[in-house]
Amino acid sequence: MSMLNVTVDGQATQVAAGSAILDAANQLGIEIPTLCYLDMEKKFNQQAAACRICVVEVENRRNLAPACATPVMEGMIIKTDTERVHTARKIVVDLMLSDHPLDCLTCEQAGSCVLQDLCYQYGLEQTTFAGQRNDYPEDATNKFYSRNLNKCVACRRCVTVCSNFQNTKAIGFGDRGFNTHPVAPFDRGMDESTCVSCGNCVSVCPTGALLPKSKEKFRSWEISKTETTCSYCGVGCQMNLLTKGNKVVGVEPLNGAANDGLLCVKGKFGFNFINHPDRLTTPLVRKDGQLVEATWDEAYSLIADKVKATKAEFGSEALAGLSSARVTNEENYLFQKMVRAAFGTNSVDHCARL
Amino acid sequence: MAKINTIAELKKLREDLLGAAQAKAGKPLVNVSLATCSVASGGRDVLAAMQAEATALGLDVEFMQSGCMTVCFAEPTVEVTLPGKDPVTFGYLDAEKAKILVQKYIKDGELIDGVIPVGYERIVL
Amino acid sequence: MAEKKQLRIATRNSGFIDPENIDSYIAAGGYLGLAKCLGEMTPEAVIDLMKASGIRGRGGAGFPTGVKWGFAAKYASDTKYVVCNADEGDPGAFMDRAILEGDPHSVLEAMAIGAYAIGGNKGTIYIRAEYPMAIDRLKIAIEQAEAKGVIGKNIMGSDFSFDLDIKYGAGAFVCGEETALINSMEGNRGEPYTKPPFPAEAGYWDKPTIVNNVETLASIPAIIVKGAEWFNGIGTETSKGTKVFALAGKINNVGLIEVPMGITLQEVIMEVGGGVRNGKKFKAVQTGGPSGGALTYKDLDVKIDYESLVACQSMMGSGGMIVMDEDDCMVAIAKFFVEFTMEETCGKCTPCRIGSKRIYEALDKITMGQGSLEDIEKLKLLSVAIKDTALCGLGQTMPNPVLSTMRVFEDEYTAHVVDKKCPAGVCSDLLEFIVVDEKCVGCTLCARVCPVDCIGGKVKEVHVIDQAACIKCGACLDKCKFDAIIKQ
Amino acid sequence: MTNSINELIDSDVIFITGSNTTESHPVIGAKIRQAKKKGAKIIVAEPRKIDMVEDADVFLQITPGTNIALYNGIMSCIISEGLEAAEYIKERTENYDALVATVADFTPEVAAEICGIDAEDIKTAARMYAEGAKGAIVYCMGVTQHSSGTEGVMSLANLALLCGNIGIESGGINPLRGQNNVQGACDMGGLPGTYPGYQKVTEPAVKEKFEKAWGVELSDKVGLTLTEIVGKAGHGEIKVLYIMGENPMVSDPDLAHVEEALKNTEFLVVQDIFLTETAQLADVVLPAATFAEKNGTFSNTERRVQMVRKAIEPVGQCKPDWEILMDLLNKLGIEKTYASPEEIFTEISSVTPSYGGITYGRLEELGGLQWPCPTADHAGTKFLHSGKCARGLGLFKPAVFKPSAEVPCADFPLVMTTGRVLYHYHTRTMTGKVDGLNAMCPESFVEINPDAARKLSIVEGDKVRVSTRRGQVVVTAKVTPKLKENVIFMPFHFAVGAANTLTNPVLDPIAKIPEYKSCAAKLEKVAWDWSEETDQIK
Repeated sequence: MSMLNVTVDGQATQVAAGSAILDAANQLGIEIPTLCYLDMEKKFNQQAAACRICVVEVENRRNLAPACATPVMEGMIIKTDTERVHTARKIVVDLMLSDHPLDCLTCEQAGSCVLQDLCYQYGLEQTTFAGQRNDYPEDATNKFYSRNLNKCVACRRCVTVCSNFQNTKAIGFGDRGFNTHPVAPFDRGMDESTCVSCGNCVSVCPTGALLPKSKEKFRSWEISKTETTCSYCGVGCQMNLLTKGNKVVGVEPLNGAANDGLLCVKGKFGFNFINHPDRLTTPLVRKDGQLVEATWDEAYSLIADKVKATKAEFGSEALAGLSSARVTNEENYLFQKMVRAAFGTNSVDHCARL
Repeated sequence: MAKINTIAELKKLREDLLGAAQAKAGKPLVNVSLATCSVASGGRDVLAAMQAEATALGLDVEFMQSGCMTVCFAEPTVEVTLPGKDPVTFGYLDAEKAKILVQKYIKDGELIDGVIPVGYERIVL
Repeated sequence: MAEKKQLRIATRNSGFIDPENIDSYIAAGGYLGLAKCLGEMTPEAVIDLMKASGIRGRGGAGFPTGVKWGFAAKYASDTKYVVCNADEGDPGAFMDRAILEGDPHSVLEAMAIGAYAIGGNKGTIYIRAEYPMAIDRLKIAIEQAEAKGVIGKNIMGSDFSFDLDIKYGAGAFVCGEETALINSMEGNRGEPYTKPPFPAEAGYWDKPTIVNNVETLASIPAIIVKGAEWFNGIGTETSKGTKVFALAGKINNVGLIEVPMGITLQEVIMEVGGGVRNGKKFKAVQTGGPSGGALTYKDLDVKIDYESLVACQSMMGSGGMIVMDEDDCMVAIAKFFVEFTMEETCGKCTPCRIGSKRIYEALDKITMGQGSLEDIEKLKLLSVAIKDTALCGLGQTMPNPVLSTMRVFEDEYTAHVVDKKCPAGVCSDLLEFIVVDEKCVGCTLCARVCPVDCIGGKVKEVHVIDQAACIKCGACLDKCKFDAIIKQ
Repeated sequence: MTNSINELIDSDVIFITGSNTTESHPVIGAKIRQAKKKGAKIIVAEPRKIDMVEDADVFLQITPGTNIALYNGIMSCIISEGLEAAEYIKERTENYDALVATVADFTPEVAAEICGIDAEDIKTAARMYAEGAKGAIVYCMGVTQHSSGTEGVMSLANLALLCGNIGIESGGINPLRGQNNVQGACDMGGLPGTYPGYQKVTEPAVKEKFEKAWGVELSDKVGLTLTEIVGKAGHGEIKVLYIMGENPMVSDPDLAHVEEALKNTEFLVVQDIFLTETAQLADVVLPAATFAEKNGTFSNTERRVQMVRKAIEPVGQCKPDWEILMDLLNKLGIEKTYASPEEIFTEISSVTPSYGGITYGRLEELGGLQWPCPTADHAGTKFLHSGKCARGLGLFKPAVFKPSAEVPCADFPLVMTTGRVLYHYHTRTMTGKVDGLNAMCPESFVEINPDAARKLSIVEGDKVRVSTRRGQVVVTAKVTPKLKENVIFMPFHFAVGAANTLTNPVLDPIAKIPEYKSCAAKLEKVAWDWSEETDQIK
């Protein structure tokens, strides 16, 4: 791959041809703010380049260039930290803020809202462009997430992920000009669209416009994140479990090798079973036909005694075990080890066939 | 419509067409501007009126329609070429004035009001 | 119009030939350009000729056409497209429509030439559906051209084939932007995407595509036939050939003109255009459409070419020229044009979507007398930022009406915010209708027409207008027979 | 999968058969659609007009149970038109002549007749698959869950070999594993005939290795399969049955029989996270931790081993399954203890060659590794059989079409098939506890073609009784043109209105997979009040 020489803020570097200015800056550890930029897009020229927060100065270019979607060229001289850039970015944030409610105190997204971060970065407590604001009714017709377009900054990430990656194409953009906003067909509720509730739009939304319908109230800074593998189908999607205290309160996709930032409805929203009140919490043993609570020791002894007795009386082939396609490799390993080594039989199977 | 199969045929066709036009040059040619704007301002009425008047007067006039003559301020406009004379463009017409145009200029060569001076040079290929 | 200031190249046939008869076009030298290309020139030679002619895109941006073709020729592809941009959207501009209605074959011929030059064989005309007559005549032209074999398979016995179709736009201004146009042609929402890659590399259906404006195309057969040097000899150093303008507004000779580049504004307005209507004083002319800018009475000596117009905060655009006289308020004019772009922006990028709204709101505030000097400063800052950050040409030029009017008429802005007056007497919120005591005879006519009954006074006594209640409708002014009511 | 999920995006042609990908493996469905966008051709062979059909260039709406006829028809067309990869066949395969002989009679016309489709469509599909330079086959339970399931898979392998698609990037045959760690459960020896890493229990050297590693004597006799275990439990031959994280009371065929069997088991231990239908029959129930409450690894459908990490403490007295199993092993005299799953994994790597080079350290660093990964410096295997097949030459194993064990008859005139819905997962142990998912799909149903419905006076939402030779259930009718007139479909997730009350327990003789995907059924409209008796009917 051919390499190109570029200079960013006075630092010379080499980047691969086909890289965007943003890549060159990142390579040098120079931070450029982004909002609409979707790192799922493998081709930079598919970026929406709509928010214009990542604009930078490029020598000999008339206007500012979006760093996320402008390919580097040989000898390009880029400046990311000039008065002109700073002013332009601040005005862009200011404009976004001018069509956005100032309800950060109660907004679920507070703390993980890109617009909020940008306002902080550029020192905007409130907009200097007071004017008309869009006013849309909230759409709560989807069972898993709600949509509040008043908080939408029209970055298009939701539409891009739905159309280019999930490929459900449930949403697009409606209206023009100041009223441009994401819509389900005919601007009806999400429930009347082809939406499959994968929630990938929710995951990529930079503001509080798309929020999971959560049972738990939490602020983003109360959350711990744990990288793990989804426990539903065999795709092996990588995701973060969001936990507050000892409760799983949300899921966000990761760029795993198999899922590349996507999840499905079950992976994204199907986590409430974990802390469900119906969970088994103690061992149960059957006494007089009824299952009653018992201690681990009781349960273990009962099983061990029965296994030993049966083995002694009927031989190992009277014992069998069904392992599980649901538990870990380590557990499957121990299970078959138990059946083979302790029960003494190879009668171990699981539901691979079902 | 016969297909043009070679470049030579195209050139030949052009010669033939120019010849045919030459042959028609013996009678008055009326070119009525009929673009959207001309039609909107009454160009079709003007054409109809002129055709009717020419028929009524028993004049042998060749009519053609063309597109925009670019003088919107004077629509409807008509360009009249009398045999042996330079074309003259008349503007600000209506059905009534069009009749007069036939009666006076086409029949008798007598200019009427509304002549649009030619303010351009035109490239001819 | 004593002198012949106009030179008709793009409009050479419009008004002279029968657009519904291909023979009429052929008699006027039609398809000779294509024949010359096919018979005597390699595709490279055609591109070289185009480059040498110096012709630049007439749709607005002024990109050299030959260079654009050269790019598209460079990329290897099984399919390449020639697209005719007939999505004329500037209010008051209609030169494309005139050409399509008066000389459709010249566009078809040029598209075939373009396809030959870039190594393509498909063409599409993207035309707004609001042009039914142009569409009809294009359809007839395509039908006849196919029947004659000047488009289609193996044109005039050569190896070159070229097919054409028509796609209809729904009248979105932004679809005149080439990437938005391509999106629209593909059935997507008509909004631009970021360049590069340019359409010449990956355009319509991701294939190399050249998008040329109607007027550009209409000039091309003439350039081919008459040669690069002939065309190159017309115009200025950087801007060659002629430009068609649509004169509109307060000018005597409303209509299309085609003038050589480099002509002065003075010549266009006063000579070709016949001067300002009703003997009023010329104040400014909006060029470049709603996102262009105003050239003013101070710019009368400016030579019209691409660079000079940009230097005046305006642009060539597609060629609309809207003339304003002393009765026009420049703030109101800027507001009018910004309102248009505000309505027409696709809403994709932040600066254009929200910025246009905020500019409009600020201008509206100023015209209502509620603005401050600070607002004017903010307006400037915002305008500059939008030009710097917007995604496409529409957004980048949208603040031009503000910046260009401020350039010369900042005093008018100041008058609106400081004196709360509209010097041109246009902004109704800043007007007062006043009875001139000396002239009023107390006829009561004004009081009787006043829709809000805010004029008091007895018969034969001087009347008085209650300013607090007046809605500035002007009915009293029109009614008064004694010129006793004035607005100021 | 022989290949990796993301390789699909660069395939030229993807043949999807027996997989409702967008509902069962939604993210892979999305990837296939990305491939479509990049220009891949899509062929879908399915009894139902599933969502993926929208993206299909060819849709072959076959009757359930006719897969092999279709594949043979496709191969016959490819061979007769000379579209096979002759060079590849010569160099990398054997037994080709047998394949040619077997499929010779199976012209597209013959196949079309059996499958209930148009012969021209078979030809189009055949050409499309053969002409794509990189052709991937994606399949799922729609292929395997038949009495001839193994032959169905072999038949697909024949097709892939025929066109040189094994051992190339973006090609291959790619079964989509239904459960998060079904791959791992197999890899780890959760099978009666193999130790971890598919090492045969009958192999003396293997047995010796494990005896040494575990310090006990082991059996060299292949054990019983799940269906056999359940069968023997019912007859009292299995006295102690230990079930971990499975719910055969919903998932197994012929549920009435399963229930009887489990009730007959003398001592039943169930280890699960909820009191499932199966756990309710147990003598001892052990509360296990969910995936969020423990560490470990899962192996996904593309053989990628990835980390599972503990996010919260186990609720109540729950324990991770590995802890429970370790405790029991200790109680049963296997003294070894493990401080963490990582220590177990180290033991796994030491006895499992294909996992030999995988460590927690590498997984943390790389995010995942695809086995085979025999050594610590091995980068893992993106696609299998590169250069040559694992066994040397790719073996053509021709398969002859056999009808399903049960075909429609006068009493049971319809073909019933089963499958998943997007909003549920297996026996709903987890998804049944999520309100939104339940709201999207609250109850069992049967899909029926509009013409068939009209003849039976059934309208959308009617309660209908579905019966087979095994039993009957009353469920809600969904009238949909997705199905052909003689086919009905039921989701298998529900315990109430359970599809598996009806399914045929007949097994594929080789893989012992029940024939879930095809049995003969009957449909009747029932009066509304029957709905209350659904449970009793079950």
